[in-house]
Amino acid sequence: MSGLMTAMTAVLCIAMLVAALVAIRVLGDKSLPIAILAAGLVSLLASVLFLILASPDVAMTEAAIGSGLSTFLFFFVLARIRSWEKGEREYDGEKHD
Amino acid sequence: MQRTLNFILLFATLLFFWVWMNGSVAGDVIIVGVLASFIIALIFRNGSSIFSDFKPTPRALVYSLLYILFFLKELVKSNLSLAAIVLSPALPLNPGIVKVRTRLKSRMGRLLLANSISLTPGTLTVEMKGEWFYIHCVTVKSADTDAATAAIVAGFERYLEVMYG
Amino acid sequence: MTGKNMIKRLLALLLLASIGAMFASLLLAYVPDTDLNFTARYYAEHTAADIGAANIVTAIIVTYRGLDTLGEVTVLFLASGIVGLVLSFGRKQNTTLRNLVPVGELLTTASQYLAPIIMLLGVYVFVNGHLTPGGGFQGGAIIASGMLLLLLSDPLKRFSHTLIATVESFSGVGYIALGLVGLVLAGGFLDSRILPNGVLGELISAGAIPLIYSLIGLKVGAEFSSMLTSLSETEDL
Amino acid sequence: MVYIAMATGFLLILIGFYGALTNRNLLRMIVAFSIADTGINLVIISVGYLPGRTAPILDTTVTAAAAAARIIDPVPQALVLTAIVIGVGVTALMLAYTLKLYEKKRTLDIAKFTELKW
Amino acid sequence: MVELLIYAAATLVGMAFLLALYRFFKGPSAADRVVAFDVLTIISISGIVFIALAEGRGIYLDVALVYGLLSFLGVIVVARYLERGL
Amino acid sequence: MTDTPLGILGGLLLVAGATFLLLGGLGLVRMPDLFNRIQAGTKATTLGTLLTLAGTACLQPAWGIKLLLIGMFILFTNPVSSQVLARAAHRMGIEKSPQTVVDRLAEDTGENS
Repeated sequence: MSGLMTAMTAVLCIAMLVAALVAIRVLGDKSLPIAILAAGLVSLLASVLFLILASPDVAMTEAAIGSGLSTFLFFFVLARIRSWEKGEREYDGEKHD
Repeated sequence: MQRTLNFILLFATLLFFWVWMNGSVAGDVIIVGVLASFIIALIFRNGSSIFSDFKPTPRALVYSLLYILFFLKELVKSNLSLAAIVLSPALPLNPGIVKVRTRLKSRMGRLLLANSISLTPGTLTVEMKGEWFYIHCVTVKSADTDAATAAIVAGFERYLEVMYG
Repeated sequence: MTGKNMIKRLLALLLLASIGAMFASLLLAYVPDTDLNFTARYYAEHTAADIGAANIVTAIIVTYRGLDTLGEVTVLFLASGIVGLVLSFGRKQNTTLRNLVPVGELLTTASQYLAPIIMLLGVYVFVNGHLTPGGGFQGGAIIASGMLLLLLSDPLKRFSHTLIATVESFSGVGYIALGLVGLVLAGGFLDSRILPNGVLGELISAGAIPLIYSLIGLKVGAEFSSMLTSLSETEDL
Repeated sequence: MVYIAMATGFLLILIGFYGALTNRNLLRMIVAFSIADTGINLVIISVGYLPGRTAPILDTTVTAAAAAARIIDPVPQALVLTAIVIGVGVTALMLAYTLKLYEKKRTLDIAKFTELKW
Repeated sequence: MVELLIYAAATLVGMAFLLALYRFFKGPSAADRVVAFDVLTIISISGIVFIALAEGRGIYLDVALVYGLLSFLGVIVVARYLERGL
Repeated sequence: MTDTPLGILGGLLLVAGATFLLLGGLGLVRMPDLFNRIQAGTKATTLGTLLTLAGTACLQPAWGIKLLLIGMFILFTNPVSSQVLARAAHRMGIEKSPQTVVDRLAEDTGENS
């Protein structure tokens, strides 16, 4: 069944690269929440890829951490910054260039 | 008294899940499970278990079995109808958010009702306010509250009312 | 401004191109091994008999390279401590609490039912670390995720700092103490063979590995939780 | 399969570096760093992979006697496992500093932080 | 026969994955991308089960367990952020 | 993985589940607005995943217990996330498709009608 695995790897890799490119705004949307979401997607898909590469321990670590914790850390900081900016204009993440 | 009962129920639920996760009832598994469940139940002593509101009558047990069957039937049926919509080239949609009424009071019953409505495609719980549920439908048959209640809620509520009240 | 930006971007691309060429040469010259190397072969052949753990990665983390893991846990401890310290500097005194959009009923109810089960899954993962994939680090992260669910269902919730600190220090002290016991009774610091190895594949086996990994799990969980709480408390007082 | 995964890992590292070098928003730089982090982990894991073998966990399908012929290299996995956890700690640290910097300067633009320039 | 069916199923899952990825890439709003993210994680659970099946190792299912119980957290975090509840 | 009747049944269930996953993906792309996308996307994929799990349980009966647990977790967590997302979207005032006939929630709360 290694053909199946190779095809799966290819699909996952394409998805990860697309998500990473969205995250650093080479292509796609320019807002910061989307970038963080895309980075979370990269790490969730990386966990499936780790499983294909026969390392379930690493896959489980990445799934447990990438799914909630790291996304939450980013969004919490973003939310704090947004609430401090209350009264100014809506935070769009890209004020300065 | 109520708190002790709550604690015991939560402990039993956790132990049940522990055995299910491990898939074995060997002695060491049970010992570790009792310890872990006890500590977690102690931390969450204000929390509640899935079975806290369950009415332990024989009728409720029969009805929960019937409920699962009914739910699975609805799940497959509505998935097929949604598939027909997605596959048809014209996308025959008629979306809208309708308001329905529920008689359920217990938290678990309401959670199960909202989840069941959300899981059957074509309907999606958007907001719960007291006895009113706001449901998004892909095809609105009738915007009237009573008619929508009869169409969406009544089927599940019949079973849930006996189980959780 | 734009010209300067342009030059910067060009320089960045140049740098990346050189790194990329390096990577490409690495990739083209790479040939996968056909057999295990010396160290891996040793681990593969001796773990089951020496340590009694079915999961070889766990055996490496807890016993063979136990001292490294102690370092990792220390780094994590320092990171969480510094996060708390940095965020507590010059905290504003009289900011009003944010008026947040209230949480829906469904999420509160569901988190109440789900959080204990998530915690139980975390315990399952680190207790079974020597048999199935997973272990202390994963279990700790899952326990912290349970905390995160509680925090999401009530953003202004405050966890008991003393509980988190107590769990953290007790598990840390216990971890070191087990290591010292290993130094006295068995081959060296953090040697898991202070308890009998038992039968391969049973829950209570592999010496002290389940115990050590549970302590690591509790410690990691407490550290992540304290990170979460110190981030979520940046604006009150 | 190993080659695809490894190439993706290298590309992710490059993408992450590119994002960290060209963006001036601090949060976006941290996002880019975490992507590069994932890429590095992917490369290390794919170095440890041996074609046609399976995970280093013994059970009924992989017995202890046959382990040396059936399993892949467990050492990179042990390394990456801790690296991921430490990575989250580092990310949290960077985010805490970012929050503090924002509180002082009310901006996330890296070009506005000029105190340490000479 | 069974192998053939597994291959067919895996192909269909891959196509579903690519469709959801298209929606993630396309947007248009942030919430649309979150929906696509949710769908991608659910499809990934099927993917994990397929991997376990192909390798014939039941212990891989533990990863699916963690994935299934935790992947909804990410969606909830983003949704709460978007509705200004964080 | 042999051609026993149970194995064939498992394979067919796998294909059925994958078909539902594909339908979910298709709905995600084709539907006109966010709420309909949530409906098509997360619901059809839930049934698809459940059928995949059932098919796997037929192919490897020893995994049945754990697969059942995974299925239950999915059934419990999935609607929660989609409901929270739908609620957030409604509060944000996401544009609804012009075919929408009625919106009682916006009428009742008086926002973004």
